[in-house]
Amino acid sequence: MLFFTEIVISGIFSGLMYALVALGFVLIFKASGVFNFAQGAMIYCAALAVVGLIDIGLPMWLAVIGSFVFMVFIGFGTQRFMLSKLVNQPPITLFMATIGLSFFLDGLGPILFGSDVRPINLGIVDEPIQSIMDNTGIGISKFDLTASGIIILLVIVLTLLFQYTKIGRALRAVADDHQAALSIGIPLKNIWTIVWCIAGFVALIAGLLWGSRNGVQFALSLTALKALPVLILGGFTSVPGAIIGGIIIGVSEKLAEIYIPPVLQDAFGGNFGGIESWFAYVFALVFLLFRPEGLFGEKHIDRV
Amino acid sequence: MITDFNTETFPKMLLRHAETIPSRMAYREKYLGIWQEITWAQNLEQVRALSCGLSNLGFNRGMNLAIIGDNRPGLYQAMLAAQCLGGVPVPLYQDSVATEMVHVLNDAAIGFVVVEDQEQVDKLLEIKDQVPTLHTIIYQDPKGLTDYVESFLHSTHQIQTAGEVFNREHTKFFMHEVSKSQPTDLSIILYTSGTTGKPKGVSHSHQNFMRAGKEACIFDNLTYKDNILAYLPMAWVGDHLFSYAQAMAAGFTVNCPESKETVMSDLREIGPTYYFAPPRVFEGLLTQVMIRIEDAGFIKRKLFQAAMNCAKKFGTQILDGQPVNFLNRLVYGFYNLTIYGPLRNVLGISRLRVAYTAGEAIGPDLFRFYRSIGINLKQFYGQTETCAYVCLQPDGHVKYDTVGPPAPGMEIKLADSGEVLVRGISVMQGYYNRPDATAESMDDEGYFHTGDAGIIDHDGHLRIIDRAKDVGKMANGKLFAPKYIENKLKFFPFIKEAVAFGDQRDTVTAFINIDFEAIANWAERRNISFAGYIDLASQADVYVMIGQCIDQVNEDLSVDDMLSHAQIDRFLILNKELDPDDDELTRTRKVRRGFIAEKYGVLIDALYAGKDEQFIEIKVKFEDGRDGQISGNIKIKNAKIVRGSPR
Amino acid sequence: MSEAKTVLRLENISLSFGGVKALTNISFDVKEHEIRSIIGPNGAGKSSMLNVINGVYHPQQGTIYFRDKVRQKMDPTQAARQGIARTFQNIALFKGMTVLDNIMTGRNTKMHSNFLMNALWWGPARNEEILNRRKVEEVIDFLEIQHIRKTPVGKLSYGLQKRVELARALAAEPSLLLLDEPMAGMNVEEKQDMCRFILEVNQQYGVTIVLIEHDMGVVMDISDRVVVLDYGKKIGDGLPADLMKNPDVISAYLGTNH
Amino acid sequence: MLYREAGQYKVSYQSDNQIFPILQDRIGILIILAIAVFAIPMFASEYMLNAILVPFLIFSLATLGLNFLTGYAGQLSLGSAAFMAVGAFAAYNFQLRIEGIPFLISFFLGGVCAAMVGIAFGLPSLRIKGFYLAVATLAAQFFVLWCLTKFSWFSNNSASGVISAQPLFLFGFPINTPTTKYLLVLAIVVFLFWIGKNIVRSSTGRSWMAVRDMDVAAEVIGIPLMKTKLIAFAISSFYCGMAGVLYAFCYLGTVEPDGFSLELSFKILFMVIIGGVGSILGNFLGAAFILLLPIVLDLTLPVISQMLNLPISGSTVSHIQLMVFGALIIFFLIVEPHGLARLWQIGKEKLRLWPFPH
Repeated sequence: MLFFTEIVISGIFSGLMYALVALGFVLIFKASGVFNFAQGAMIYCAALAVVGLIDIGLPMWLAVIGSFVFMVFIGFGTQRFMLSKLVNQPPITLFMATIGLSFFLDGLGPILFGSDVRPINLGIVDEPIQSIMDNTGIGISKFDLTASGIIILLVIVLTLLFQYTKIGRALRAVADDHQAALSIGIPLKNIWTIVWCIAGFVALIAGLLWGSRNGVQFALSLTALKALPVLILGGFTSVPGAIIGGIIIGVSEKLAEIYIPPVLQDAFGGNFGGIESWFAYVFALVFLLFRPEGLFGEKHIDRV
Repeated sequence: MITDFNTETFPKMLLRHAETIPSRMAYREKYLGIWQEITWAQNLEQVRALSCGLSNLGFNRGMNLAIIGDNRPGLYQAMLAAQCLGGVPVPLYQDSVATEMVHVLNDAAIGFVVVEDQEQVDKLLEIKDQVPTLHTIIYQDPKGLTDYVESFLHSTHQIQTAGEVFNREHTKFFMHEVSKSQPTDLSIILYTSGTTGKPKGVSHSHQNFMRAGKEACIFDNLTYKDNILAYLPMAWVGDHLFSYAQAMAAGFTVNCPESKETVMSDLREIGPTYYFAPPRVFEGLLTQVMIRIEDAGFIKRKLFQAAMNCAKKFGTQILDGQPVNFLNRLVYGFYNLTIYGPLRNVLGISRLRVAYTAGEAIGPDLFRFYRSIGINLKQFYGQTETCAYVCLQPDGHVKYDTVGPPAPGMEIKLADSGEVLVRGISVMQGYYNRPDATAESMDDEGYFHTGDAGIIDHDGHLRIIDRAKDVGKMANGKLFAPKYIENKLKFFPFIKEAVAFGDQRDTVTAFINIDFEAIANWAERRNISFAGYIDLASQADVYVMIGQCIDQVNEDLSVDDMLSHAQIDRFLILNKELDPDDDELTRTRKVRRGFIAEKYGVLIDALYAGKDEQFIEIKVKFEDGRDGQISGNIKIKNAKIVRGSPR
Repeated sequence: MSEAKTVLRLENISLSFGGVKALTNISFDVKEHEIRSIIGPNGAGKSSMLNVINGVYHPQQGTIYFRDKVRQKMDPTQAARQGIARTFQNIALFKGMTVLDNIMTGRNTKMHSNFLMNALWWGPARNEEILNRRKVEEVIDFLEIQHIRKTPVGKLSYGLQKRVELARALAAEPSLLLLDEPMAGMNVEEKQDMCRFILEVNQQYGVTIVLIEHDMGVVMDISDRVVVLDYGKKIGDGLPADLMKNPDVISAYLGTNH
Repeated sequence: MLYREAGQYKVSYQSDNQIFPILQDRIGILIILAIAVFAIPMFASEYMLNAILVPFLIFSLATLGLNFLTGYAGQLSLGSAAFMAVGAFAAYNFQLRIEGIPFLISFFLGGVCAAMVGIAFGLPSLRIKGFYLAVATLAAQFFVLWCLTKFSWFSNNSASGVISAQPLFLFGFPINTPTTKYLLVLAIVVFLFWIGKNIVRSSTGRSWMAVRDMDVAAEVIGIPLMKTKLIAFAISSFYCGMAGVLYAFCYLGTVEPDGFSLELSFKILFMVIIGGVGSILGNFLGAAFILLLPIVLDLTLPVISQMLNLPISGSTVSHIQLMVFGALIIFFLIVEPHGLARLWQIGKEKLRLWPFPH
């Protein structure tokens, strides 16, 4: 039982990490309807930028700022050279374009900041918190806790930003209806650029956390794909959806990893580890069969 | 060789082809997206069925069968069927409105009509009670006719099925009828649009057209292997000679386009080896070419121009087999590979062996263009009364300003008035029901008076200058040939029609009709903005440009000792296109000078009164048949008279 | 008309999208061989009506009798197989294909060779292809669009596209044809042609037609009976002439800009 | 300019429907085939055959597979490589476990297995569209590879699922030299392309395009969406499967599941995009382009770096490749969404209308 709880908790934590990545997708999708496949690559780049800048002797805080600037550049570049040239294209085309973008970034990052694996040290140790350990016997990593703290904080900040700032309102207007937004004089292009920058920022945070957890390496770019099933559960447009979807995926994945292999082993013999590599996707796939519109998305009727 | 044609008639020709070249194609029609083919053998069967069916309905020897519709194998077969029964087909212009048909139908006492489709049927129903003799209408295409209840309506299909039955019961009947046909029997009545008065029926015997056809085929050695595209009105003598008489004579394949819109692409698909088109078609084609090339890239344009210059220099010589040095031949060969060849191909005329043009005179530049890119384009001369067979330009001896020497079996001479007189195998039997008119135009030596004024040059080529009756005298008694001037004007791509006046006057003046497409394009390239035809026609720049054309014509005239005195003094540009629907042109687009002179009297007066502007109101008929009015001020300008030194 | 038998009968049909009522218990019938028009101001639910008839939308209430059989919940494909074809208000051609291919798709319900035969271009498959091509060519000939046969539909004028769409519908040899504003945005000439075609389809081939059209002149000319909708409710039904007198109709429809 | 079409009229629907209606095209294709069958085996070097031509043909096939699904039926998939893997491993097992089965048959069965897996993962496409579907296909990508790695039965208990293809004999004649392998691949690929062309020009292909262009309209005119999409998935996966089989048996010889990574799937997707969505010819162009680009880069980059005398490591080269790929995709999507095939088509039109521009 205790073991189970521990798994669940760790599941929640990793789920929050996924959610963080998913958040980046959601922001961009909400505002511009672009499904940004490159989010993972952006995380990778952001993290690389940080370590790269540290390597050349900058202090952490400066490196982070530098990295953010870099992400802003990418945001502008994407808007200026890619999206602005693809307006009124079918979404699938934009999607494929972002695949191209992710390749571009996966190449660009290492060239600028070196490709060898390096850790990020946030100065938070990854060890269980004694007090809890003593009382309940459940090991909760300080790192995980702080990380989740940061994530939740970020979510709250973003929500507030969306709710109460001028930009936020503009963003929501755009998300609801592009034409309408245009008609009331909201400059879409700028909005989109801003969104990309915010997404870049989220990516940066994610990069820092993931990076300091398992070191900055190309794998980041792929692991980030896990955010996709999360999105399918949570729906592409809802921030809370992203969080909840993330947690569901995280937990179920961990549980599957623990409880399925033994079963298979008994059945076929041999080692059946590494279920995480696919579980999330298959889970999402099955889920889709029953609820195509996701947990929170609403059904839409196509008019004829 | 020629002699044994005397025994020939079209029905017998049909039998011969069905026997000698049964599996060659007689007809090819684009229908339902593919070219449906009819072999000579099938042709015989279908014609037999049709004629049996017709005689079933009571059509027999001596009757006339009206035929109305676009060029369709079925309609050509109807002609044959009628002839097999000893009847006479009478093709009508399919685009003429119902009321125009009444006269012809009555004049030829038509009882049976074969039409293409609903459109024609509706016309006939509209006028049926004005044509008492009319009692049977047979249609090819049942589309839209299924709920027509009239008892006198039959589909070709019904007729043919009935005919097959009849044929099975009376196996001898058909052959017997055919064997009765004599070369001297009437084979066709073609109604001349006639520049004045009601159309007259020109009746020809089998041997008239048969011989004309044969001789023409031999002249250009056409065989059953050749292909022609039949797209001009069946009622027009040209089509009857080319697509019927010659096709029957040589047994070559007649290809019928899918619809009006597709003629050009169908032309390209078929790639005929033998082709006829009136000058305006060639003109339109050339204009298109030039416009399309305008949009081409710089290099391509330059290449094209270079190619055209080369063609101008050597093209015609090479075509006429005159000596051209090797290097130039090489250059020409190169362009032939890169420009002429592709161009001919894209236009669909790459497989042409012979192409003819006639009707109105063709511009030398236009004529040269086609010959210089390797198309053996030639002119002939003839009219309905002569099966369109009087003069032919022989290969290698093509002069631009003549229509060539008399064709085999024909002789010509000039009357003192300069009128061209014709005698020979193709001269008609007479005007149908019009002995008076016949007497007028045929003298007792058997010469037909063409009504054209011409000159025969030193090596026997005929050169037409005008309609004889239009050749007038100017106040100073000198010769005035309006048509000649008008043609010179029309040779400019910008001028579509022109009417010259000067008879009994001391100066020559002209109406000009601009070619909207060409000038619109010209204007756009100089970004001159305009609102439409009327506006464009009144533009100052357009006047200037047309003025230059006219000066050019005067230039040419000035060197011609016969005509140098008849230069254009003043001109104006009409604000409306001359139009057959307004009776200003004939259906074959000949100018009705008298009618125009009347209708636009005020303008003529203004021209000679020396005014430089004149208001006028004109009645017009719109495409949808409604009447309307155009009114406006028309500017009048002076032209340069060249006091050139007559050679 | 009266003795002609009923092809389609709708009884108190109601349709709503997430609370928004598009149609409120509408009933009317369509008889064999007639031209039945549905008119009404924009947003009156005309198109929804058609969508209900050919199964794109499923009404929450009401029953549909097609050829005297109560129709269960069905999808458009089944409707097509039962001989219901239609055109759309804003053209729904397949932009990536030529005119010919577009019309060929209309024959789909008539083509039965499976993809394996197609793959090998086997006898039956090829013959079927040719057979149906011929049918399609007849439609092309009927609608006089030979000259654009091989043109990609994207390149065509609006009027021609409408005509091609009609062609695609006709290719299916339907017994019931639903036309959603077939003349919208056409010039006089094109309209005349379209009218001619519709009438011929109706008279020559005895196809029953349900027509939505804004041009009152056309509607009054060619339709046998007319239904008038307004805000998803039926406010009139009968012969064109009678409707002209109906006050509701006049106020709701004829009174307004049309 | 080379085209001379006047006089090429069609008297039957067959001749109007044929794959190459224009005479000059028919001649051209015959010449190309002649070169491929006779000239190349005679003159091409071993490297040329092994490292360029064979993979080129194989990838063209895989690309065609994905093109059916994405280009013709409009369903995006990121799992092509997985289906290749299924094909390869299935064929391997048929060879392994069925005594004396002709390899062509096990090849075919390999494709069939891929098709069945394809259908399974295609099912969601009935309810979801666009990138939802793309994500769903990722499931196939990861799940299939995992199964192949973990269930050692598939790889006959070899470590980490590596399999080495059995030697091939055609009527007792061994297919082991580069030339024979090339000819085998060529034969299969040409045949399958012929089949493919037939499918897309038949009612099946038209239904696909109809669904792609406007699924609602397609449904209304009686095209069953489910059937159409599933057939698309089946055929698409079959082609990818066949490509996988050849990849294993005629190209690498030894393969492991991880060889069919997401990378590979993307590579194929890129071939489709750059070659031309919804085109048959495009698959060859795309495959050639994507295969040759790295080779060109490998050759040119060092030279360039020398000239600019800034040294670049091997890893940098590969990273530059990534960037170039990415940039190219974006470039094509912006400038010519229909890829090289469209460029070729435009050029051809110009030739047909020469000397006119349009």
